[in-house]
Amino acid sequence: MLKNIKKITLAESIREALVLSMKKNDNVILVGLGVDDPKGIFGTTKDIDKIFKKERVFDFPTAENAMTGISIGASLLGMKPVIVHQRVEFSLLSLEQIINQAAKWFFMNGGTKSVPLVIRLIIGRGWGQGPQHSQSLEAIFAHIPGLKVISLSTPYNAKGLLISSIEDKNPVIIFEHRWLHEIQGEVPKKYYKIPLGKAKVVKKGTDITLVSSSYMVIECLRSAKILKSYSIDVEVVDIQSLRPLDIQTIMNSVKKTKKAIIVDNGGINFGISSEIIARLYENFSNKEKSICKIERIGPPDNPIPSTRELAKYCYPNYLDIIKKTEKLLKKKFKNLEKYKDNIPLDQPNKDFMGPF
Amino acid sequence: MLKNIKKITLAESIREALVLSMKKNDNVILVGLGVDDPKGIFGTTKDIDKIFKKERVFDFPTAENAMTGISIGASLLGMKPVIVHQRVEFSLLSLEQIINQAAKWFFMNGGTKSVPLVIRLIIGRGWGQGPQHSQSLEAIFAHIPGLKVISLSTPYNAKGLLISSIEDKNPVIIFEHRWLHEIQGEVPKKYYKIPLGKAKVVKKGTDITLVSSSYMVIECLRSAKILKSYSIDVEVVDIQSLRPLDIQTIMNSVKKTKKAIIVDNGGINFGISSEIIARLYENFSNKEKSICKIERIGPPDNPIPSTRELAKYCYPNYLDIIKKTEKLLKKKFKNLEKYKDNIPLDQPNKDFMGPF
Amino acid sequence: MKISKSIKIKLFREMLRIRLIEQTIASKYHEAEMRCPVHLSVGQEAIAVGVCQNLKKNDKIVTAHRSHAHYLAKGGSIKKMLGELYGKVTGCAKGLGGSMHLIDLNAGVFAAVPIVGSTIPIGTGIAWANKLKKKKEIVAAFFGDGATEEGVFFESLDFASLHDLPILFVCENNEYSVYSHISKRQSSKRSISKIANSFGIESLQIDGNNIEDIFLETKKIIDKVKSKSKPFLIELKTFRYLEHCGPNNDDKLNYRTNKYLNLWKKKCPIINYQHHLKKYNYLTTKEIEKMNMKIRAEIFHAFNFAKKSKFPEKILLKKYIYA
Amino acid sequence: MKISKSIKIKLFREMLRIRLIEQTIASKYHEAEMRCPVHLSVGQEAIAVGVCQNLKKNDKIVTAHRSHAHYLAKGGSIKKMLGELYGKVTGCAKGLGGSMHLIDLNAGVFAAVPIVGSTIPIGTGIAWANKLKKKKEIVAAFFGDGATEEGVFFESLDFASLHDLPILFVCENNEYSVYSHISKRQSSKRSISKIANSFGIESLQIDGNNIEDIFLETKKIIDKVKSKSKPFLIELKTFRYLEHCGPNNDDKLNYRTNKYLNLWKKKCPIINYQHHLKKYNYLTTKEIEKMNMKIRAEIFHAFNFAKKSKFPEKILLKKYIYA
Ligand SMILES: Cc1ncc(C[n+]2csc(CCOP(=O)(O)OP(=O)(O)O)c2C)c(N)n1
Ligand SMILES: Cc1ncc(C[n+]2csc(CCOP(=O)(O)OP(=O)(O)O)c2C)c(N)n1
Ligand SMILES: [Mg+2]
Ligand SMILES: [Mg+2]
Repeated sequence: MLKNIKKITLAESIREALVLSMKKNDNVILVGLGVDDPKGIFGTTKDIDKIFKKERVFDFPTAENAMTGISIGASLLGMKPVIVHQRVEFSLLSLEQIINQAAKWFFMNGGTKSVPLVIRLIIGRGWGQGPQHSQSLEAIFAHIPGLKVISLSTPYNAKGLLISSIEDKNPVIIFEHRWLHEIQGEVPKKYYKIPLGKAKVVKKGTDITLVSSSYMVIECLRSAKILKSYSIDVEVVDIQSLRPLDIQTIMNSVKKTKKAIIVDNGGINFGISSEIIARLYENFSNKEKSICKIERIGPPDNPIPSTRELAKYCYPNYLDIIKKTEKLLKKKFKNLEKYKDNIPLDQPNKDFMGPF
Repeated sequence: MLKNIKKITLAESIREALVLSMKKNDNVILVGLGVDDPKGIFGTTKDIDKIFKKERVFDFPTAENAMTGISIGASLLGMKPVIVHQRVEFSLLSLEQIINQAAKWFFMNGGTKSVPLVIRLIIGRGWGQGPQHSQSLEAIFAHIPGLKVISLSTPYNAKGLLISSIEDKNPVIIFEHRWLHEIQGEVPKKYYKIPLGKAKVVKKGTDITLVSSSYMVIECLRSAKILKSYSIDVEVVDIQSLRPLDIQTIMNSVKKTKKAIIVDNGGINFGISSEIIARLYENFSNKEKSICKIERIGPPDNPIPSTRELAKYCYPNYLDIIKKTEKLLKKKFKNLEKYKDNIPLDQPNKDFMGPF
Repeated sequence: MKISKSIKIKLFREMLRIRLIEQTIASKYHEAEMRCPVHLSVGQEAIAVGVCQNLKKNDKIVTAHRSHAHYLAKGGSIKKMLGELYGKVTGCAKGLGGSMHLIDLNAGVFAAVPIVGSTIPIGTGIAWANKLKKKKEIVAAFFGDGATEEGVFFESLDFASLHDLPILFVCENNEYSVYSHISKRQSSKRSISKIANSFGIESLQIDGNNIEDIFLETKKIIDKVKSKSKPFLIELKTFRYLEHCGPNNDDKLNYRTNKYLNLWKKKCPIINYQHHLKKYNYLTTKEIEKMNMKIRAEIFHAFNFAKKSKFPEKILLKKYIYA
Repeated sequence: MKISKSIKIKLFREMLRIRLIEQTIASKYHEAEMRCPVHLSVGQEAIAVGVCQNLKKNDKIVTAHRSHAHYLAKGGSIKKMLGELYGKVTGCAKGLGGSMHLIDLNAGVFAAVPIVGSTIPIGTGIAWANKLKKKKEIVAAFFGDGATEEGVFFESLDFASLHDLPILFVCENNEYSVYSHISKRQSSKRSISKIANSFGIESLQIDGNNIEDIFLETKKIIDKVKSKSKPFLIELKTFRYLEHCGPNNDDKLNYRTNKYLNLWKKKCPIINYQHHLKKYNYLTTKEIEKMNMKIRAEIFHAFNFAKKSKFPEKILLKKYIYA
């Protein structure tokens, strides 16, 4: 491994982005319940309070709505608050501030002041977390003009996208899937940026395109690997930016492979995949419309149950993607069973034993 | 006009639904800021406080979040609160209670108790209302399993759908467009229901389908009327129920006409039209995919400005629909200008002179 | 403390100016060129003026839907305000915001939004940034009695108290939230000032129609907020003359009793102060007339400016979505 | 008032039972069959028992993430609770909710959710319905010190006070919200009881580890809430023994000082009460042992029941989306 690159977890890469941003810009402050606690938000803010002055790592009362409004206020004086919610559900208490205020501030004040604010929202499944701690609500935010909505998937893009988000002058919502904090990847040590608003082809291929974001990118890559042994060459596109949506990159891939599965993290109804499918067809020629085949997968249309025996039906994985691929390509892959791993669906890794 | 039918405004028909429901069921109560005030929520609750006991028409402090939680609590003991927010934006303060609690209550408590609650959300444009008083945020709610999401368009369906919503055992979100309160239509005097979850073909036709909801249904009907003089026979489908979405009725119409414009009330990105387009293509045969033509129209992807000179670009109307139709049918309609009415875009009728 | 003649005249002039601007808006509203809601401040001018006269230019205010008086009292540009009401590109928000989004960064008017209560945390956040940046400036957050019912109000008090933020919370209690009297919304045993105290915030009730009381009390309080970096809450009872939203008098709707109306109409902060100034010879009738004339001239020009200004170009719709 | 022997024993037994259940959960948690978060109530049993012993079966409670003690003290079924923790169809929410959604309508346990503060308005709404329906039942809403920071808490107090709702607000102040000490979240000059007063709600601070005080005081208070239909708030200082969420002791993390831990560990409500009962001959060591045995047998059977129960069928996913 090169000296200027190291292998770290996504949690560590987020932490690096935060530390580097705070070093570079005195106005960057961390805000959220537990940002300075011993667990440091799944490790992403761990011990940052020991590097910087106390006032820059701001534990907050359980008052999400005011926390957001207060951060907006601070941002108007040049501060760059980075808020974090340990569960996306908590942020619902602050949607008034996010949707009515932050998203529209620049516009409704005639371009006089924008709200440079980053809000990290942790999504995803977990150890029997149940209906109120396991939603993936990206679609709600992606619907709102004035927000930028980013979704992380690898340690590499986490660092670059978070740094860009902190440098951005607008309110940026960042989705972090709980299952990703512990995955490892190579990350440059330096301060680097990945532009917001761009999708990325994370694996090239010619037979079928998998379009996805956040944790589902990992499942897509897993299925791509397996499909390779069946001689299917999969292209995987990581959406990365849900708003603005880089439909062009997705489009280019789908026009090439003629087949696509849109793999949604959250509910598909009125979800992220709906918009992508709509845009694709809107941009297709008549011929493409009839030859391109597009399907989607996502959690079923119900709240997420706590019990693992039912939660397992709610998180499509690489096998489901492969089965969808079989259907789409009208093929039958033999001995798929052998690719079944035995990591239970409620553990991000084998060592994980709850409770959170 | 028949004795058992009368011509009334949509506001009056809502009021009738409320009064009849309250007469039929003592547990129905009205809740919201200003429900008993002289204006009575655009006339929809006017003087109802004089018909029923004070405790059944409940003015509330400006505390939308508690109002929702309190109504959920009351509903657990058998009350049927009907909440109203004069602007959908105010309800953003209560999304935690709506999305985490009401929508999931029945599911997460294993089917022991549901939350029979109706929440009326007033949407739409207005007299320079500006960015925080003119959003149409249906898509946020339509994304959430456990909610039923209804959109009114005529005095007739308003009454029937509202009565059904009040009888329903689940949390029902009802969208009322401010521009509709004053439109007139024939409404049976009796207590009648329109089933939730069903779209409706409001005008039959063979050449093109317009799919829409809420106020945009009116614009669709207007354009249908004009298009008739160009010998275009338009079918208009009123979605009525955004969740569950009756894709079948929409599908049947589009399969028949082979051409459709989905006319969105709110932003099209990650919006209502996205899901409809996605579902249509998912259900099309290959052949249908290539011959059916689907387009969509909606407000542009920016916050709604206050000034009328820019707001006018934010509300597509019958003329925009007609122009889209020209494009889709590859026709050119002559002398379209003569159909231009002169009602300014910020007035629901000629007498309206603000301020709300 | 005694108030000097020049300050007395200034206080009066400022109130009068706001009143005349508001009345002109009301009288021209029927022309249907100001096509946006207006929440007029007629009757409540003393609070805006009394508080803002003690604020420095760099001090900031945040306000809500009923913001004209605050905006003007803090030094916001009348031309830009009217431009905004007329939906013109010369408006303070280039016509995009409308009457409910007055902003003038030069004058320290940092936020006005119509979602009740929502600028209270935003003002608190500005005060927080001031503290973090060690600036000796303060924030005054104006809001109504209705706004004190929103959860975010309490959350903001809590945070301001916890971190000793230099902010003055100004509750203009006109006893009404739209048509709802306070007794329908708040327990008679509730008290906004006591609520502040229970969060560890000092508070004071001041007569909202007595300009000199307001001026003198807030002078002391603002000094304290600045020097000690502590939040403070003042509650001022007052009265709104016109309808909640719009240019008209709506007394005929009877949601406010005649007794109530008569009582309050006697307490007009401007008429009473004018009596006082005349009685004690601070101003003559003639001087007052001259003052009126001058203000009217300013208003006339500002309206002309707004009316003649251009509407914004379509391109603005896209230009200001992202910074 | 004096407490009869039988009641003393009952109070003790109830606390002991909850403690033993929680400890058994903790000890079995590593088997990884209860695959959901658990927020154990060890140390806080006195509050649940002291309050709930004064509630009738028809009275209702609402609680939050740390709900086991309340659920059990109010008479919730242990089998259904454990079934829920094991994710089984015999659980009180058929396994769909998990540990953070305990409900037992028969016992009057109406709501438990992990969104901090969110059942406070729901409890208030139940009290409102009771009042509208002229029922003489009351609601006790349990919540932590952290929950008193949420806006909706204040909004609920406001409404309960305005409409004189028969509800007892019970704030279990264990000084921590996850790892955050109250001093990082609330001003030292803030007081929950005074906040209640400022809304017009009577309040009382009670030692949360003294079962007899809690029992006697809440008896009087609950009578008052019922007879006068008035809200009341009690604040009880107490101590959580284990980690915020999970089965372990996390003292090694040092977010709570040793001094603090030692001080509070001496105040164990159960050990102290056991001493008292033994000292004054209400219970002998032998009787206590027997009591332990009986409770352990009940727990053993309940765990067996839960473990042996079936998981829910897939069809439930669709069955309970809509009623
Ligand atoms: C969150 C929210 N709820 C409701 C409204 C509707 N509304 C507009 S102004 C107003 C009255 C607020 O009363 P108060 O704060 O006392 O201000 P005043 O109008 O008396 O100056 C209300 C309820 C709103 N704008 N925002
Ligand atoms: C709205 C919301 N914000 C944050 C959280 C994360 N959280 C879970 S429990 C908890 C602690 C709450 O403290 P307190 O109310 O004192 O209860 P305790 O755990 O001490 O019993 C927090 C902050 C949450 N569940 N909900
Ligand atoms: Mg008021
Ligand atoms: Mg606590």
